[in-house]
Amino acid sequence: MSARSWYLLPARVWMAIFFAAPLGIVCAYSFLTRGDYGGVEQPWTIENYTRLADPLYLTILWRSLWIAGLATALCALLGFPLALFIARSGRYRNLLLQLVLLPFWTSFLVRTYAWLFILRDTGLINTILLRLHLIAAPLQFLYNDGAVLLGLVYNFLPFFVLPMYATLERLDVALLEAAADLGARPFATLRRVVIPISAPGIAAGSVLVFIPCLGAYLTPDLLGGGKSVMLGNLVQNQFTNARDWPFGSAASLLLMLASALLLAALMRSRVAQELM
Amino acid sequence: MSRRRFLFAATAGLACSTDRRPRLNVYNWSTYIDPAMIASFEAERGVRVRYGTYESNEEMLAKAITGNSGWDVVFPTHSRLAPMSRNGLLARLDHRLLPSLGKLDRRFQKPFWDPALAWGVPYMWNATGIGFNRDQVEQPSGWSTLWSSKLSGRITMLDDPEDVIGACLLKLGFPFDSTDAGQLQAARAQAIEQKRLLRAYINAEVKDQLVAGDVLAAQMWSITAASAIRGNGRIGFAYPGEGFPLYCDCAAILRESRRYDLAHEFLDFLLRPEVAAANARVADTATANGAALALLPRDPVLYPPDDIYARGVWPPALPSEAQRYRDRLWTEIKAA
Amino acid sequence: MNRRALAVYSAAALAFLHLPLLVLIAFSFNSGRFTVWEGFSLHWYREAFADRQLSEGLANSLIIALVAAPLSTVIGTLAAYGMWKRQARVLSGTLYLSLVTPEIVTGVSLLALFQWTFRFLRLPLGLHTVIVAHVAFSIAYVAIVISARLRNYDRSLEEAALDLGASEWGAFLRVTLPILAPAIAAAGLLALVVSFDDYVITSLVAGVDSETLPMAIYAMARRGVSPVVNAVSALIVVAFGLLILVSQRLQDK
Amino acid sequence: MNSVLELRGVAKEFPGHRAVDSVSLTLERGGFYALLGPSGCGKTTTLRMIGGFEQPTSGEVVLNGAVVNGLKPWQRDVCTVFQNYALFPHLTALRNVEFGLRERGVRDSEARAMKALELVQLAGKRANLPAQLSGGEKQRVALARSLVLEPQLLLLDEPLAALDPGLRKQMRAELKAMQRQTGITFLFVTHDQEEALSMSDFLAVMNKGRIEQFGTAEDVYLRPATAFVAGFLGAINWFGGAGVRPESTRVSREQPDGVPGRRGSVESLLFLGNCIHLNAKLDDGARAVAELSREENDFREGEPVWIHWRACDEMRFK
Repeated sequence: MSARSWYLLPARVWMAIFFAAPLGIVCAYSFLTRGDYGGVEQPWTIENYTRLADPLYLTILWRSLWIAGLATALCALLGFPLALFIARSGRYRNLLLQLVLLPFWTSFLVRTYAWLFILRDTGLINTILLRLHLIAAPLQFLYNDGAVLLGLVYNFLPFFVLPMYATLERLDVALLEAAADLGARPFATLRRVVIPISAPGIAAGSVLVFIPCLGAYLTPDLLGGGKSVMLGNLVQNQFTNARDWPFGSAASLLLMLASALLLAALMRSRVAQELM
Repeated sequence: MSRRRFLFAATAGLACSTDRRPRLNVYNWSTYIDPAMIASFEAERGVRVRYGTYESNEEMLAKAITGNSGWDVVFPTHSRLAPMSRNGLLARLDHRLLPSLGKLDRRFQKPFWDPALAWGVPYMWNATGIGFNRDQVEQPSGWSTLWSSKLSGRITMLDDPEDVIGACLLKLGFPFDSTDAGQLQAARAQAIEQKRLLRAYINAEVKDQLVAGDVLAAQMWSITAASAIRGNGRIGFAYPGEGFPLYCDCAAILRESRRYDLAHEFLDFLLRPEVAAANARVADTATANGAALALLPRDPVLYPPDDIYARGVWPPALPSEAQRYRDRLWTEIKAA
Repeated sequence: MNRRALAVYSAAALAFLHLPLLVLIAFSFNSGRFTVWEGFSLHWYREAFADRQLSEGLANSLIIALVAAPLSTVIGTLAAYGMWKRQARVLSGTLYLSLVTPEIVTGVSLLALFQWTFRFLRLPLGLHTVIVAHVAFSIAYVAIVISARLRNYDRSLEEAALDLGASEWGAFLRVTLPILAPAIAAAGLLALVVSFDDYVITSLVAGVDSETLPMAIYAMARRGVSPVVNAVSALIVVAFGLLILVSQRLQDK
Repeated sequence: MNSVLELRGVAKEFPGHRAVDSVSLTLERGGFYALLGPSGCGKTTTLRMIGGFEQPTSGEVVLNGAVVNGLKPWQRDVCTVFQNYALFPHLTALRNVEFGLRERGVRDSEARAMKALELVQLAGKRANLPAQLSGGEKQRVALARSLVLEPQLLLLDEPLAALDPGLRKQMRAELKAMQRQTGITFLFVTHDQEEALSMSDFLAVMNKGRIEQFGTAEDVYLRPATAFVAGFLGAINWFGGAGVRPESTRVSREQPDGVPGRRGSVESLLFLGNCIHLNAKLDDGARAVAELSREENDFREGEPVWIHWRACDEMRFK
C-alpha cells in the first residue's frame, strides 16, 4: 500500500460501508417487489422500472424538470448581477460573500418556515398591505407554484452566486474597458463580452442549482400545500405513506442517474477543473 | 410557564446520561399524553420513560418494521393492528397483567378489529369531519360543503389518501372503504374537481389558519377541531350526514421489546380512570375509557350523540392490492 | 456597467436573502401568536427553553455535530489531499455521487443497511447510527472545500520540504497542513452546519434516544407554526451568525 | 492650428494621493507623441483620462475643440491599445478586429476587418483565438482592432512592454510606419526612455504628476529643462553644479590643460558591444562614467586617470 493511498483509506472505507453498500441495497430493492406490508420480497422483477414509463409518472417528471428549470433560470437572472457586483467591489468582496452565505448557514427548515410566516393570509405581507388599504382581502401567496418557486430560488440562490463569483472574479477588467473603448455601451459589453466569457461559470452555477431543485421535496411540500407533486415528493411518498420501497428505489435511482449525468457533463467540461 | 416545568426540562437533560433506573420507551402521537402522567408513572414505578412522538402511522411503522427500533409501546390506529400482528411486529397482550381492561367503554370492549383485545388496548379515538368558520359558513350537512365554489381558495383537505378518497366516496353515497374500481374512479374525479377550489392538503397545522380565518372550511380530525374551538369560539365542527370515518388509536407492545411486563404495567396505568381522564383533558381528545367519561365534560365535538355516532364507520385495513390501487389514485389526484 | 444601478439591485437581492430571517427574529419577541405586533416579550424564549423535547433535541444535535463534524473534516481533508497527490477516480466519483443523492435515498438506504446488519449485531438505532450517517454525507462537502483550496497550492512547497530532509508525512504535517488550516476551518464549519441542519436523513436513522433539534422543530411545526419555532430559529440564526463572524475574524488574522 | 487634443490644467486626485497635478498639453493632428516618466508619475492616469476611463478632478480634456470630460469611452472618437492587449479570449482575431465596426453597425464590417488584418500581415491567422497567437501577433491584432475604426486619436499604454527585446525593436519601426501610413495621431505612454526618444516626434517627460518638459527628442535630450529630465534621459555625471553626458566625458592618463577635470582611478570597465563604459572613482569619492569606443579604451582597472570634459558640454540647472 503506497504511502499516498493511506490518505485515501479512511474515506474509501467509510464511503464503501456507509454509502456504496447501502446504495447497492437500494439498487437490489429496485428489482424486488413490494412486501405485503412495506418491506421487500421476491420475486425479482423490472416492473418498477417499466412502471416509470407510465404517463402519470412522466407528467410528474416533466413537471419537476419544468419547475426546477424555471427556478434555475430565476437563480441565474437574480444571481448574475449580484455575483458581478460582488466580484467588482474590491475589498468588500469577502464580506459581501459572507453576507450571501449567512442565511445558508441556518437550517433549511427554518428558512422555509420563515416564508410561511411571511406569505400566509395573516402573514406579514398581507397584514402590511391590508393596513395600507392597498388590498381589501388577503392575497393568496401561499400553496401555489409561485410559492414553491420562491422557496426554491430563496434556498438555492447561493448555490449559483458562488461559482458565478469565482468566474467573474477572474474576469480581466481591461476587457470591459476595451469593449467600451471600441464603442460598446454597457449592455452591449455585457451581452457580447461578459456573458460569453463567463458562460462556463453560468453553466456550473445552473447545474449546482438544478440538481437540488429536481430532488427537492420539503419546499414543495411545505410551500406547495401538497397540491403539486415533484419527483422528490413522489420518491418521499413511496418510502413513507405508500410503503412501496422498490418503486421508490427505482424512481430515486433514475433521479440520481439524471443528476449524476448532469454533474459528469459539468465535470468533464473545462470549467469544473477551475471551479470545483 | 411554571418553574417546575423549567426544572423538569433541565433535569431531563442531565438525567438521560447518568440514569441507572430501568427504561421504558414509549412512541406516541405528538399531543396524546399529559407529561404529568408520565412523571407520576416514573415516580410510582421508579422507572425512566423515554417519550418520543410521531405524526403519522407510517412514520412509526418505518421504525417498527426494522425490528430493532428500540421502542416498547406504540399507538397504531386500529386498522393497522391486524397487518402489524400478521407481520409479527406486535406482542400478544396478556390479560392477566391488564386488570383494568374492564374500565374500557363498552363500545371498545369487543371492537370488530380485535374482538379478543389480543393486540391493542383502545386508548383515544376521533373522527374526521368538517371544521368550519361559523361567521362565514352555515352548519354543513354533508361533505359537499368542501366542494362549494363560494368558499374557493379557503377550503383544505387532509394530506392523507384514506381520508380524502374516503370523503369523496361518502359524498357520492359509496362506502368509505370501497374497493370497487368504478366507485373509486368516480371518487377520483370528485377529488380532482375539488382541486380547483382547494387551498391545500394540510394536516394538524391547519388549526392556526382556521382560527385566524385564512381557512373557512377544512377536513380535519375532531381532536384538532376541539382545540381550535378552544382557541376561537366562532369555529364549529360538523359530522357529515353521509357518514364519516372513526379512528381508534390503540396502545400496543412491539414484539422486539424486552420489557414485556413493564409495558403491560404502563398500559394498565393508562387504563386507570383518573389517568385516562387527565390524558384526554390535556390532549383534548376523546378517551376510549368508559370509567373516565364520568370525570370529563361531555364535549359534543369529541363525543357525538349516539344518533350521529351511529353514522360513523371504522375503516378496516385494506388488502394490499386495494391499498396499492388507492396509492396510485392518490398520486394521480396530486399530479392532476 | 453603471455601478449605482448594480449597487441598488444587489442591496435589494441581499435584503431578499435576509428578510425572512430578520422577520423571524423580530416576531420571536412578539407576545401575540400571529403577525399582529402585540408587544415585546420573551415569552416564547422561556417556552422554548422549557420545552423538554427541544432541549433534548438541542443536546443530541450538538453531540452529533461535535462528533461527526471533526471526524468528517479529518477524513475529508485526508481524502482531498490524497486525491490531489494522485488521481483517484472512483473515490471522487463516489463523493460527487453522494452530493447528488437525494436525502431520502441516503436515509432509507442507511436504514436498510442498519436493518440488514442489525439482524446479526442486535444493535438498535441510536446516536451512533446518526453520527455514522452524518459523517458519510459530510465527507463530500469537506473534500470539495479542501480540493478547491489545493487547486492553487504550489506543489513545489512540499518538494522544498522534502528537499530539506522532511519525510512525506512530515512535509504534509509541517508545511501543507498549516497552509490549509483556514480551508480546513471553513470545511469543518460547513460540516458542522450540514450535520446540525439535517432533518430527512436523521429522522430515518434516528433511534429512541437520538431525536435531534430539527426533528423536534419539524414535529412542533407540524402541529401548527407556533412562535416557539420562531424563537428557536432566532437562537440558531444568531448562534451561527456569531460562529461565522468569529471564524471570519480568525481567518483574516 | 488644428490640434487634435488639448489638456487644460487637467488634475486627478485619488484619496490621499494627487496622481496628476494640473497637466496642460496640446497635440497636433498626425503627430507621434510620447508620455515618458518613471512608474507612478501619472502618465497612465493621464492617458486613462483622455480615454474616458477616469474622470479628471479638475481641468478640461478637449478633443477636436470640444470638452469631453463627461463623455463615456464609447462616446469619444478615441481608441486605446492596452498594455496586455485585452483581446477578447472568446473571439477569433477577425472577430476581435470586427468588434468595434459591428458596434457602429458598419455594413461591410467583415471585409474592412479583413483589410485591417492584411495591413498588419495577419490575414493568415484570422481564425486563430488570442490564445493561439504570439505576443507580437496579439499586439498587432490589438492595433488593427483600434485603427480599423479610424479614430481621431490612438492611445497606446506601454504597447511594447510585454514583448521580448528583439521583437520590441522590430515593432518600434512597424508602429512608426503604421502611424505615418494612417496619419492618425498616436499618443503612447512608456517608461523606456530609449523607446520614447527613438519613436516620438514630440515627447513630454512627466514626474510626480507634472510635465517637466515637452519638446522634440533632441530638445529634451540635449537641452534638458530640469535636473530630473537630464538624469532620466540617459546617464549623466554630476561634477559640482554641472551635468555632463558620458559620451562627452573623456579619459586621459595626464592632467589635461585648459579644460575642467578631476583626478581618480578606473574602478571597472563594462563592454556594451558598440562601446565601452569606463566607471571611474574620483578622489573626492564621487563616481563618473565615460563612454569610450573600443579603440580608445586602453586602460586597466585600478589605473589612476584624469576625467575631463569641454565647458560647452556642461548642463546647468537653477
